Amino acid sequence: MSEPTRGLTDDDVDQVARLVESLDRSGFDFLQVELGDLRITIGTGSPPAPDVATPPPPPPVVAPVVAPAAVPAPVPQTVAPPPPPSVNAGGVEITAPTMGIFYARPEPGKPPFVAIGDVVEETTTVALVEVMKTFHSVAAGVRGTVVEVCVSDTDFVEFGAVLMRVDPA
Amino acid sequence: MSEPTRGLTDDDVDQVARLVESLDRSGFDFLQVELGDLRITIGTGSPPAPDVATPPPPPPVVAPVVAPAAVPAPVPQTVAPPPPPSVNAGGVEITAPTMGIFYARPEPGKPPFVAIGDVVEETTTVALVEVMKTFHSVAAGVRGTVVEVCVSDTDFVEFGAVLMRVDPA
Amino acid sequence: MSLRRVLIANRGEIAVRIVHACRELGIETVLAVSEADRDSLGARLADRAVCIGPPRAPQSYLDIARVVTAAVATGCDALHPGYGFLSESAGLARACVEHGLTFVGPTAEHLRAMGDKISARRLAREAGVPTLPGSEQVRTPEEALAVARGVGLPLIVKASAGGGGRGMKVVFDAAELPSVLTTAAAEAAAAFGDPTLYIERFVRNARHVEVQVLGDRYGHVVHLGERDCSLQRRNQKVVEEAPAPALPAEVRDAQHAAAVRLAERIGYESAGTVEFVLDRDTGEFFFLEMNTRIQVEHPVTELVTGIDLVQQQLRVAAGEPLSFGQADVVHRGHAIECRITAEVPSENFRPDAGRITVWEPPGGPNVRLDTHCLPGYLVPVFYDSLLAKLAVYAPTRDEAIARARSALRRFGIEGVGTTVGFLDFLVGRPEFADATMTTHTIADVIDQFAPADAA
Amino acid sequence: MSLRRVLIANRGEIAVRIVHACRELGIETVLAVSEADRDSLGARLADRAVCIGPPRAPQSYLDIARVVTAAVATGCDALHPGYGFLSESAGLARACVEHGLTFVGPTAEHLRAMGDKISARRLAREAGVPTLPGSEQVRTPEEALAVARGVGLPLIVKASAGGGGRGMKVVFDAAELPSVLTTAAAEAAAAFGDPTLYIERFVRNARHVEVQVLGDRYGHVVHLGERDCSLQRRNQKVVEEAPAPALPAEVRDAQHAAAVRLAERIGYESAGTVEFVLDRDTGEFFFLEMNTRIQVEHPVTELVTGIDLVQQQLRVAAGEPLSFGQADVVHRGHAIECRITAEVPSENFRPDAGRITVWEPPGGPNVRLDTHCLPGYLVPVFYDSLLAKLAVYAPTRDEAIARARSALRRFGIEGVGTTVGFLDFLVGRPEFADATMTTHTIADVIDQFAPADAA
Repeated sequence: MSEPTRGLTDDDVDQVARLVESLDRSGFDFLQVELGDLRITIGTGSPPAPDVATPPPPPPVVAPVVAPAAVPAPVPQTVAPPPPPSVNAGGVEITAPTMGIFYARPEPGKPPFVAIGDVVEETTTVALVEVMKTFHSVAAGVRGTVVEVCVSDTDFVEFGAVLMRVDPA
Repeated sequence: MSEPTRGLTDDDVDQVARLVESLDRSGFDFLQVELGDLRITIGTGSPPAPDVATPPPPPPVVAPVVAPAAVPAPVPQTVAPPPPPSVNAGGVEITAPTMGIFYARPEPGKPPFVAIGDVVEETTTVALVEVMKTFHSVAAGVRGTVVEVCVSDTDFVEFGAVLMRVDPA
Repeated sequence: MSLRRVLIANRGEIAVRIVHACRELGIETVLAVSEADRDSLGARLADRAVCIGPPRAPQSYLDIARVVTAAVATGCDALHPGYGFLSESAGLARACVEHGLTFVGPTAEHLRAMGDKISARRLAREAGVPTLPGSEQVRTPEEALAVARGVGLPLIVKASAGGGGRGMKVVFDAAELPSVLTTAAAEAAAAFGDPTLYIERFVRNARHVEVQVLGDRYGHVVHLGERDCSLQRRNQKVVEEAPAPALPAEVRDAQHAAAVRLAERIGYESAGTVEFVLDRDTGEFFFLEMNTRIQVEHPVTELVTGIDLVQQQLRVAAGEPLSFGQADVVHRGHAIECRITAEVPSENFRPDAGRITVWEPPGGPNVRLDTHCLPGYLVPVFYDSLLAKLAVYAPTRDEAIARARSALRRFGIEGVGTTVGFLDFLVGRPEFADATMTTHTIADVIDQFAPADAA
Repeated sequence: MSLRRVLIANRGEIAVRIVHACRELGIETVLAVSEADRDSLGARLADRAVCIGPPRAPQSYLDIARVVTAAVATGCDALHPGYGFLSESAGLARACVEHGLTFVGPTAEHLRAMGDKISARRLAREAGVPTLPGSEQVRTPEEALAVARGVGLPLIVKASAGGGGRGMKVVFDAAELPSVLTTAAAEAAAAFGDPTLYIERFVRNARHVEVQVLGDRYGHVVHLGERDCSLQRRNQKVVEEAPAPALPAEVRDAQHAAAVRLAERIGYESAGTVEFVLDRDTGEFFFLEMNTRIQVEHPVTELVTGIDLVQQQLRVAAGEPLSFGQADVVHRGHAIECRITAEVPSENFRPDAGRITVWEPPGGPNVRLDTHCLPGYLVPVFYDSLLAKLAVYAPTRDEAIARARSALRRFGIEGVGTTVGFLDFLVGRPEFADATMTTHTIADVIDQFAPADAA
């Protein structure tokens, strides 16, 4: 997913995101930046005619906002359908299917559902998210190896927040 | 200006964002910047075709606003210092040293001070501008040939309005 | 002010309005946003925004569990529901209490009692407020026909769980009654989860006049005068004004007194509105329903009284007694509000969405704009089409009309279709100028509106 | 409205204010701009802007010939001078009449009579309005010493052509009088082209209270209540409010009556302000001067009366009689205005210029902002440093103070230094809270202001 020279770093993505926001605040339809071998195109509607050899622009990324929360006892009750996995710099993201309280473990004192380095299948439950005593189990949605857990146990997560990243098999 | 491979720095993004904002505040539809290997395009609607050798779009010109006015008899009274001549696409501009009523002739029925094709010296009086019975004579401020008279006799001209253009000798 | 941090469970202009009210009182704000509203003006103005779900309201703005969880998780001590969405949900008010949150509104019991329109009619009658001739719950065609004989025709069949103009059917011929009853019950069950119906006399030539009340938890109730909201399209208010023009003083006073009587009798707390229908042919007025929340049209009352209703809601919710009495309420001048929506009048008011490319509101003092729009704002497809409320104030009604029309004509909006030109047409109608408008005026004159003429 | 097109001979926030007033009345606007103001907000909002000269005011905003020529050449039928610049120029008013233009203000004779402060004192006395013990023109040190013996010390030497706090010197010791007289005359000659001086008693502990009047050409005069403008820095108003707090009813009534008496006696037309000094030690009040134009601080009066003063000026100038009488003026609530200037409090209020990079005004109803600033606006070096007038309304003075402070704290401005933090400090002072402020309060407390503490 990245060429020999260098990939998109976090900083690159931040910068692109800032450009996206800048364009979004403006009344314009598109923005193109070319700098050396870097070329960025952002826009509305159909993308501008690809000049010569333009790679597709990277999708803008919105980072999750995470905050601490109160800790009720987790009692799994319902199963949410797994969100469609999205590929990103750091692997495939597993995002919160609902806003709520993130639980890394099935019960206090038990080991977590998954840890970094664990191999998961699409249907592996990797966490729970609770909304007022209703628990949504989060399936990995992808096969691969967990490379990052982005949220701490019992954190409050917003809808769509990135919970984990998986290096797909 | 840039080494072979580099990403977008904070400064780069700041600069582009400023361009977006600047264009957004303006009345224009697009902006292109090319500098060495840097190329920036911002715009509305479909982006301009990436012509290889397009001359830059002509800068929009704000034409002086001209309106009819009452016509008192011109009686020269004072002499304004000639404004500094400024060079433009169409030659050196002679601008109004004051807002007022433009007179191309010393008196009604007399021939105009100058006509297209006339040769003028720095000190040649080319017109009068009247503000409530006070007349300011306008000196050419440049040697050359009058190529355009931009204002009609007895037009109201704003301060700084372009009155004539002179092809400098 | 004992409230420290308020979760705002709403969006659009009212979210912005509540943020301003809170900030002035030194209260922090957390705005619950759907994914579609992450970058909204309200989200930028609030101290914090939390994304509670996807764009569709049932999974975000209408989900009690998510809203309450967001409030608790972000350390809020209170929740303001705005209008619409969950604002009149007794379930939300109860959930707030259970989770130690102050609900900025009346009690769950008030919400329940007034949300059930049959119960509301009963309470009004008990408070000596005139109600329309009509029924309790109607179950069978036979019952309905018996009621029709007493009430007379035309009549109106209403869903008890409806309100705000929704779930109503007018019947002109008794023969239609059985079939109307069947479809109305089915629709009410589908829309509100409750098929219960009742019947009222239908007033042909009606004005909609409503009285703003404000109560605290210590039993004090004041009214802040009335509003006329007769200009409605399909039972939705379009133009509102305060005070109601050409209202005989005794009718005005009687309406104020009736509204206060009802609020006092039930110990009403927070801002509320008692709605009346005024029969133009007889001069009688009757209770319609009580809205137990801040109203969309509250700015006109604020403009003519100078009292900030949203701040009063917050103060009352914080347990403060009202700081003023009835005699302290000074009514001055006239205010008119126009609801600017993203609808295309020339295409039968089709809701429009898309990016607002030009947004140039009229300026000047005495022109108040409540909005969440900005140049470049993307109007989402998921919610109602209200873009802005343009409210003007002037010493007299004629001046207010002139000011409203001038402001509408100076309003530059491009990118989405809007009702600005239609509102100018409406406010310029002779029926409005001479204050003879009824709730069917818009339907009567709408064909005369030529959108092409609008600027 | 018989006026069709008005030339606005001013700039900044008041130009914007006048554009709004005209547009609401259906009057076209032409804004006369200097080269520095070509791209100003006023220029954008007006129907047309004409560049009348270079940035320096003597060749643009202060040039009667250019202003009148611009009005005639653009087909205007009237001219509004705003405040400052040529607003009180009898010469401009006369030139307008000569060129068939309606001057939006009083007659040249009113401007002349009140512009000459010795003449103004005389007119006030003749109208039975109390004036300070003092003199007619003082020519020699001997005359001045004789006056000093009658008036007592301290006294104040004033330029008859001055006004608005300019051209004044306080004398505490009679021995200083001769030299003060010499320098004051020289300074008056230099500043106003007229060395004429007069003497008045100096009030040590003074409040500045002024009464807004409005007259038409048919002899009707009403007052719109008073304003307190005691918070002044170097004789320039900084914070103004309406009504004046803690004023005994009989003093308030007497001031209103005196102002109306003076305006009626001279047949005053248009908006005007009669300024009084109120002696805190004795409770007496005395005439100071009459301002024959719209005042900077007019918004506070508009907020508490609901009357648009600039529109009233235009109506009166168009020959309309006042549409309301004294009994129709309803005073409600309290308003406070803070003048936000581009000055650096920590550097002895050095005026600042440059580009405003961040401009985020506080929002919400009851917060009125009169301004010509926008994000990206370049504050020119050529004019006064007023950026915006932040005016708030609330039912009570305490609430207005809280609202003003909240609004100031929410005001985000970057790029130039401003007085926002200083204003918050001032409005938060106990002298202001308990309404014991005098015209020397700012001087007394300014050292306690720590700019670093300001947000």
